[in-house]
Amino acid sequence: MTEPFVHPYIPNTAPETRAAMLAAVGAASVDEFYADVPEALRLGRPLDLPEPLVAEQDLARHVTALLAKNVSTHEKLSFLGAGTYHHYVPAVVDEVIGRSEFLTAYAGEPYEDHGRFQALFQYQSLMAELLAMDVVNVPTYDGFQATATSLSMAGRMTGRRRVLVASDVLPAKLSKVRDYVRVHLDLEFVATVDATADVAAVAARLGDDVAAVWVETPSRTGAVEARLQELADAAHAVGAVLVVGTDPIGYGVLTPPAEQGADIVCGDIQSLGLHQWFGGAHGGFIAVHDDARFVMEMPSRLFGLATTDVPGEFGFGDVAYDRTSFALREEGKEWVGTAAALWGIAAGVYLALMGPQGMRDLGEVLLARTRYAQQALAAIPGVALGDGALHLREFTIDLSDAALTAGSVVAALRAQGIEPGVPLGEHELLVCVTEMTSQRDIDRLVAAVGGLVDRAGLDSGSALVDRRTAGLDTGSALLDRRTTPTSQEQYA
Amino acid sequence: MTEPFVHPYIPNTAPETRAAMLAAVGAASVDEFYADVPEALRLGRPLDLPEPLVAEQDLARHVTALLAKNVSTHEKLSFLGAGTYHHYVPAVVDEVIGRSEFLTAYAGEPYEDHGRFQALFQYQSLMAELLAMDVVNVPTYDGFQATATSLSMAGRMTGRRRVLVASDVLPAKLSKVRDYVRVHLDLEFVATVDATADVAAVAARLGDDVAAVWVETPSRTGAVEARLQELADAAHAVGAVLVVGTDPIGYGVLTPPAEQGADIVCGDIQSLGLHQWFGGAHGGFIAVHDDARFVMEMPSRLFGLATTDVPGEFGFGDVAYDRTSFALREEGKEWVGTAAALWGIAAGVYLALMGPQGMRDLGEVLLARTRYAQQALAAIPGVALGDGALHLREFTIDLSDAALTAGSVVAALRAQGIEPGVPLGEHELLVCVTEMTSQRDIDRLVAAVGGLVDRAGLDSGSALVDRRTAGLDTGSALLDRRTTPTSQEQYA
Amino acid sequence: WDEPIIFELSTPGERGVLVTPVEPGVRAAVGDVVGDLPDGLRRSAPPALPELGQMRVLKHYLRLSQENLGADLNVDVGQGTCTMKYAPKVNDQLIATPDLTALHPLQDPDDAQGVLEIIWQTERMLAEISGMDRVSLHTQGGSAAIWANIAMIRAFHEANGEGAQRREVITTIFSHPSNAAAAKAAGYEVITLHPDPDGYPDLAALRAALSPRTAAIMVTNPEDTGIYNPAITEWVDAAHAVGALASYDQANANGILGITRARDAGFDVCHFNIHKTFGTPHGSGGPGTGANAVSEALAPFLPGPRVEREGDRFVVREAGERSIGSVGPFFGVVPNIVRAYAWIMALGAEGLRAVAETAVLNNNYLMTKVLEIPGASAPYATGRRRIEQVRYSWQELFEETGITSEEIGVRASDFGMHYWTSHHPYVVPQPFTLEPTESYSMAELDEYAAVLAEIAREAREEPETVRSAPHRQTVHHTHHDDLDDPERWAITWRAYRRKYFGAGAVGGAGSGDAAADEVAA
Amino acid sequence: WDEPIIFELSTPGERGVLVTPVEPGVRAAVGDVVGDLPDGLRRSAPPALPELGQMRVLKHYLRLSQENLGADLNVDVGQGTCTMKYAPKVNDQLIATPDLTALHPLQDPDDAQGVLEIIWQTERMLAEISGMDRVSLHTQGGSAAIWANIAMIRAFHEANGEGAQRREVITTIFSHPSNAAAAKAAGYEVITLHPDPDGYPDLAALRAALSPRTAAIMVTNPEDTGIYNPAITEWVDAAHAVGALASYDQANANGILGITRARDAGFDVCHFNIHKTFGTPHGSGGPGTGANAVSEALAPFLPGPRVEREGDRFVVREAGERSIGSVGPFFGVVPNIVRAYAWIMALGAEGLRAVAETAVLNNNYLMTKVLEIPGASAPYATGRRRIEQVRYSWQELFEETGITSEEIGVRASDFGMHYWTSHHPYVVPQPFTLEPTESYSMAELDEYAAVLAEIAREAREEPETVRSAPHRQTVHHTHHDDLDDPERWAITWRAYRRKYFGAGAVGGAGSGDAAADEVAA
Repeated sequence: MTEPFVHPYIPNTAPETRAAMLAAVGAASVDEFYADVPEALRLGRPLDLPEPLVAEQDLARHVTALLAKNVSTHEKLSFLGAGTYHHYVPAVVDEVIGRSEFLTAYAGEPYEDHGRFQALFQYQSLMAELLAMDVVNVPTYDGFQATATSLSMAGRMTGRRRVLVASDVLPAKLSKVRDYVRVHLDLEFVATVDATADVAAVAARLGDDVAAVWVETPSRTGAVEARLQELADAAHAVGAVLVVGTDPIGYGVLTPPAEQGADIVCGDIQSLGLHQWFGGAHGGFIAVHDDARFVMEMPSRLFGLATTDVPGEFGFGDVAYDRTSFALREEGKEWVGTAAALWGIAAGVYLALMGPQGMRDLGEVLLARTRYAQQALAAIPGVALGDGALHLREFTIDLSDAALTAGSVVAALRAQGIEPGVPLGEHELLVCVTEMTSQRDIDRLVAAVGGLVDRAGLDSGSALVDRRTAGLDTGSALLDRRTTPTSQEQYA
Repeated sequence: MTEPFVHPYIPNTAPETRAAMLAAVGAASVDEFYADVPEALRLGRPLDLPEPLVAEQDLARHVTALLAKNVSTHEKLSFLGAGTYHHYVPAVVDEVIGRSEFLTAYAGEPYEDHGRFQALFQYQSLMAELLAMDVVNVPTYDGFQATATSLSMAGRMTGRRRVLVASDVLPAKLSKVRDYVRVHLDLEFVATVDATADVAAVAARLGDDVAAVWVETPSRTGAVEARLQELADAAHAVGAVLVVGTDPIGYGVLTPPAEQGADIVCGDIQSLGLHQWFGGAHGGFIAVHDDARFVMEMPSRLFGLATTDVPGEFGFGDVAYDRTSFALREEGKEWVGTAAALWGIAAGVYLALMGPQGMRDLGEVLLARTRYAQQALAAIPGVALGDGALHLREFTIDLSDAALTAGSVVAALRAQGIEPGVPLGEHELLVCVTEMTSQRDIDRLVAAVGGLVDRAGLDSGSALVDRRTAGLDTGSALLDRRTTPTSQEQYA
Repeated sequence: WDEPIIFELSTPGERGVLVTPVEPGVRAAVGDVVGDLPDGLRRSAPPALPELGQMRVLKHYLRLSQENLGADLNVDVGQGTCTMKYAPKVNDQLIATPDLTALHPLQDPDDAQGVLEIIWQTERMLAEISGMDRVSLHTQGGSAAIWANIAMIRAFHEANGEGAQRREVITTIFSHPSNAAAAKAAGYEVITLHPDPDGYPDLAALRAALSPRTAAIMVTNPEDTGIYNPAITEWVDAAHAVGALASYDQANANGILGITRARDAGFDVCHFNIHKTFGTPHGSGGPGTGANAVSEALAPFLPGPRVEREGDRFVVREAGERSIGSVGPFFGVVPNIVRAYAWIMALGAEGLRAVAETAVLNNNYLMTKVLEIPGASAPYATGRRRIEQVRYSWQELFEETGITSEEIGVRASDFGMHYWTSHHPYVVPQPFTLEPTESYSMAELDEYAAVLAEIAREAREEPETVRSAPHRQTVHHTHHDDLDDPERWAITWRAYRRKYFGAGAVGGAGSGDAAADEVAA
Repeated sequence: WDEPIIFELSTPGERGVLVTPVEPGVRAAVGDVVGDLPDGLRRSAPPALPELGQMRVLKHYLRLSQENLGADLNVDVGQGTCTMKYAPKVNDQLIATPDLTALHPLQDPDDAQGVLEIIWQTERMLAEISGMDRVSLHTQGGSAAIWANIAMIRAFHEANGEGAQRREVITTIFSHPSNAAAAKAAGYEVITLHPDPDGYPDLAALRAALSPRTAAIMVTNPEDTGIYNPAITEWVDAAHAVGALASYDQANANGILGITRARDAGFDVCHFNIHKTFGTPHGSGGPGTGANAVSEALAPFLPGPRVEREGDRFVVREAGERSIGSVGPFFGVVPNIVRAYAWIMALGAEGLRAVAETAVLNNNYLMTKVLEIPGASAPYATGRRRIEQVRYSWQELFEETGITSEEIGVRASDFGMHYWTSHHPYVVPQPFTLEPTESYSMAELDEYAAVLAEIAREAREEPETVRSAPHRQTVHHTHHDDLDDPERWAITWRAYRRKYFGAGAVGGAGSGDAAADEVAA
């Protein structure tokens, strides 16, 4: 630190400049500017903060040393998913979003920020192709928010309160959605069968008071919903909206929900070119058909093409800006603010690099590796798959017959440098593979789990329990206390 | 790999495009383009190279894993210098030279590459202030080349062959310089006294056949030359040129050689904002006064200010372009080609960030830490400083009285995670400290060396040897066989 | 550059990046997984994404970047309320380590001690800065933090059995509109107060509006006018007197860091926009990060999961029974949290105070310069100092020349400067809001004021120059009328092609073919 | 932007970055080290470096960057002979790890196994690509590698006792000028051969020039005309017949990778420009990297230190007795070596061949397009294919319009394209050299050709537009006459101020004061 205090981030701490500026405004000291802050509210002492590291080299050494305490998935073999996924991020993606021009821009107008408008319009357009839908928003915060907003849109459009939740939903996502919509909507849970929607049960509970049917595909356990069109038809028959929460990663090979009747498709773009970032890099998309009834309910910004004074030139601007809370405050649809634009640019670059063939190849690798991991793990005596559905990227294994708890497997494998997955129940483990998980990596997991099973068998014999009921339910209750679908808090 | 072979780096491997282009030029296959390559010279088989990693994710995993085998100076405590130094690189430096516009440009003209011309003109200008000289080149390869060229310039200007080497020179640098100049110049070594020039001995050997006196400050051992002006006066008295090789890092506090009579000042810019890069990031500067006799002997490009059609506007261009080998081939001065421009831009950004006060503060830290390390190490019984000169950043310690070889100290301390320095002789160790080496780091080294000394004392008693002769000479011979100043290979 | 839309650059067969192949061993075990997909689940036509080589994608986006005006490039004082300050490059560099980018949030907490410590420490530092007891960094932006404020308030009243009774939220017109919008989204009726004639928040109006129906007051201070409410304690006390909570939108905290604190004025809950006040880059519109700071009474309602310290270790605890739950995935926008930590650590207490003091010095200096421009004015609180920003008006200039603030903003872009025009509601006529923060030098502020003065001169002497701007941008005057017409708006390339050329009405093949056509043409 | 010279932006007292303070413990031990400096060693006035806050430095250089045309941004086929290809971003990202940037070359080799393996492997791969036995990656650019070639040749002849006898080096006029320059610097007399009327290297001329005085032939193939010397084996044999060595400048290797190899034609030594052929970025003019590949006979003369493999470990060996020693510090330009390794590994044998084939396809395609432009021609070897580049001529256009190639090059910059004009010696009149490499798509080559066609049209129809270019650049037509006059050239800001304003004739204070004056003004 220098005396007087001069800091590289604050040029006008230079003493001569500070004096000149005070003179120019006719103030004796900066204290004058705080005339309106009552004396009683003045802090009157320095903030009690750690000693600063004003020299950049000292700051860098400190922060680097702190972060070096982490042990990342480069060093540990990870089969963790559950909302944040380890996909490869092409270098060009990081290069583009690291550009000062994108990284440090904010809310400029279409002229000086033409590049930002075009990049985000392209993001919308590229996502639209992947999803086969005509309207995609500038990203909102994350898939949680996108889903909460999508359901809210359905509520506003239909004027109804009931929402049928047809899939297994990530508990944290459910937590967010419920607290967000509970004033306006009532969530009702329809238990899944073999990990996907019980279409008959959903149909049975549909009525003209249902705002939306909410499907997640892949679901919390990675199960791909096979009967989306039937759900759509049933929902539409009573005027309800089919809201599909999804991860777009598979749509190079899988039929997009829009082609199976979905009205609103929403989810997260973290898989499309964003690092894991300890779960701190998510963006939410909401896609709808080009139907003003839907579009006008979207709270996010939508960038659109416009003509200019030069024939043939594309300009950009906000579509239906007056929808937004910028314009309407509490009369607007929810709100709009700083959200996740940079991640949208990243996802756009990702899709442009991947192209149709890249997304197809990726989808195939994911399906193949998922299936391979399922087969190899299920081949271990005492290990079974949690269900018979088609899975993409994630699936569960049931360890009941191996007399192993999911927690004990996690603890044992962590000691071997492996994060084998996320426990969902006492004996149920959610395993995730991506294109970053090679055959050799999977084989390593299988060998490690196999080793545990052998040892468990030796230690305890086999204490057989019903592997599909007790374990699962206990576990869910254990982990997701606040989100189990038993009590519907309602707001009077 | 895809079939047919399509690669992201080679757009026209797309089959349709390739076919269309062949059709457009009227060729049946690419083979036609090689009509002039005799059949006997065709390889006729695929190159025998490792299986490629065409998927970027596979390449990244492979290279990252290879580099992760390295254990860097972030993890080891390093007192290594000897030509490559561990200084802090401000983040803005890396940001600027990482910009695609600078990183991937090359040889554009002053219009479309205005930024490059200005950035390098500024580098020249910033270095010029630090060195207090009016002319600085666009960087050449490294300090080795800069020194070799500076001596060659002196030879061309004077038409003489003798060069008096008044300082201790880094062996590798001497190796380069000697092989480079030996056709035109004869190097004669004048032994140093207490690590700096023996001014009387140099003066005694001066004559009107001497092209240059070559001084290094800081020298190979980090000694700062205190009698530069006397050397300059003596050289100038016989019409010889004073060439000073230096590291510019200290000139925030030290008098620059130009103010002590130096005619050509040269050296390396690695210390100014470049990472260590395993010794792979060096750039050479040559600075002279604004005297056409000197300037016209410089082989490098020199960017200069020029007026434009707009009054008050600065343009840029090559000064005296027709000096260069681009224009004159073998009639030019040595040659010019791709050298180290990006590192010059980096050094310019570094100096702009540091400013006068930053360079002063840095110089002070370096002097203080050097002195502190010298004192603390010399306080260990049996450890002595190699000489009594003023040192900047590097100095030697003599371990003879501690009955330790430099090599054994290195081996022992490496096992403790410390690189204590570079052995110069059997008992002589070259130790380097920078602003990255904190007091605590130095104390750790001192404690470790002290521990070795204690143990050595216990193990062997004290086998005293003359600590300033035998050890030193043996060591030099050992390490620098090809560069000892005994035989002057001359070219007939 | 006049860079085409990326679909126009597509060439069949080109590849931008390749995916790792399925290993033969996997292939042998699983067979043709795509072919084996059940009917209806296998995509019939590939998505019509463009096909480009890697360098062309890079070049495209680099060129687009050069058509953008980042805060690093201009004197970005025109985005008032947005606190466009220097986001230090060292922080971007520090977070780029795989030790952070490749960390999964569900890894063993023992393998995440570094990031957990940073989250915990940042919360503690923000607690000290706000005077509050507990802090959460979960939210993803300022408005999301406002949402969390009202969600906690709602949960608090519900926990006290007053959920049904307290149905109103009071805010002011110069508080950020998200306070009103979030309260509405949470089910509240919103009462908006206008200032007194001097522009100060109207305490009498507040007292009139407060009642046992009030759930909370949600106010910004200083407001977007740069005016600090000197009666803020009385506002909070009045709210408390009727059993309401007081929520402080600290989006405009940049001028008061280390000067005064939310809790000291009695607030129960407040939030910071980390991406504004604490120096993280704005990312073309996010990700941001919000911090919610609360009193002990509200602590149980904070979002989860929480990072807690146990001895020398940091552990993760699921949120408690009364928590509002997850407001987003995991721990919040981690890259920004680490940046904010580094920013605070680079400055310390003395530095934060220098930030605040310099921000207000810069603002009052710029105000002096701007008010010297004929036609510019600063409504309200005439002659008084402002904190960190000022909402100005071009009303006088407009009356004289007919040139609007929006037109001046567009023209400013020709000088490499700009200001944003979103100042809804237009209470101040022809508004523009300048917030110079602490990051700009005196010379840069002079330069900005000189640009405005020059445009004001043009407005008088050559108004057509202003009206027909921009003149030096990639694009030209853009027709925004299409954008409000559902029949004509084009939110994606596929919609554009369908609506304007009838291509690819359903499915993906249409625009891909079209792109191919253009290349072939 | 019209960004000032950085000295003009200086404001006294501002700081860009701070240095770590001297610890109290160190201070107590050493006292005032600056004050204690001996007389004459303490600098009297601080260097007149500018004083700027960090963001202003950043902004300045970002703006300068935007005034630059990197290969990533344009269709960079105009820098013929320079092989401007795509330098993959992933390679820049991979080398940025502290595992490489923070590695010291004198660390324990056990702590450098990764980088040593990469150096060794890259040498082996280049040995296979060239057919040679041993490779060194020490040199810092193409010309440096040429220097190493001649230095090894010199050492070889000296070792054989023929140093005094062999005093001549033979090269061709279309080989890179550094072959002549480096030979001269090494003390040789240089004989330069001109091509036969068809532009092919003249074997008869070579035979006439060869003698026992010849140390080496140093030739490029294909030459800078893009013409491959079909008699290359005869050239090498003829050199060998008189005891001379044959040195192959492979700067133009991009079109023949995997097609034909240096050793197979009998060469003793060759070099590659790694930054050209192997995809490392050009860095605004370096750092480059050269590879020297030699036959077993020349291996002892390679520079040192050498990386060698012992079992599974990689070790460092000092160069042997006959080595030319160090040509630069340590192991060469390590960041580029790692990039080149990654580039080769991304492509493999099939990929390298695709590089070569596509480069020649692109070149012959572009030649077809260019030769359709009236006024453009490709001298020599009329009607024949070229390898990877073509030296064209605007002579016909010049005769018709008076517009020079240099003027056309400047005008091209207005279209975001350019070509460089250094084609000394001007054997081809009004030359321009285009080398499209493998990196550009057909559409981009069409675009480039269309720009040239448009300028040729302008040259005929509105020549003043071309003559007065540039029109769309930051700077305008620049007067280069000052730059050749020692009284007026200004190579640094301090020299400029001294010569034009008499400021700061000696020492540093002058321009600093001047900068301060400007800010105060």
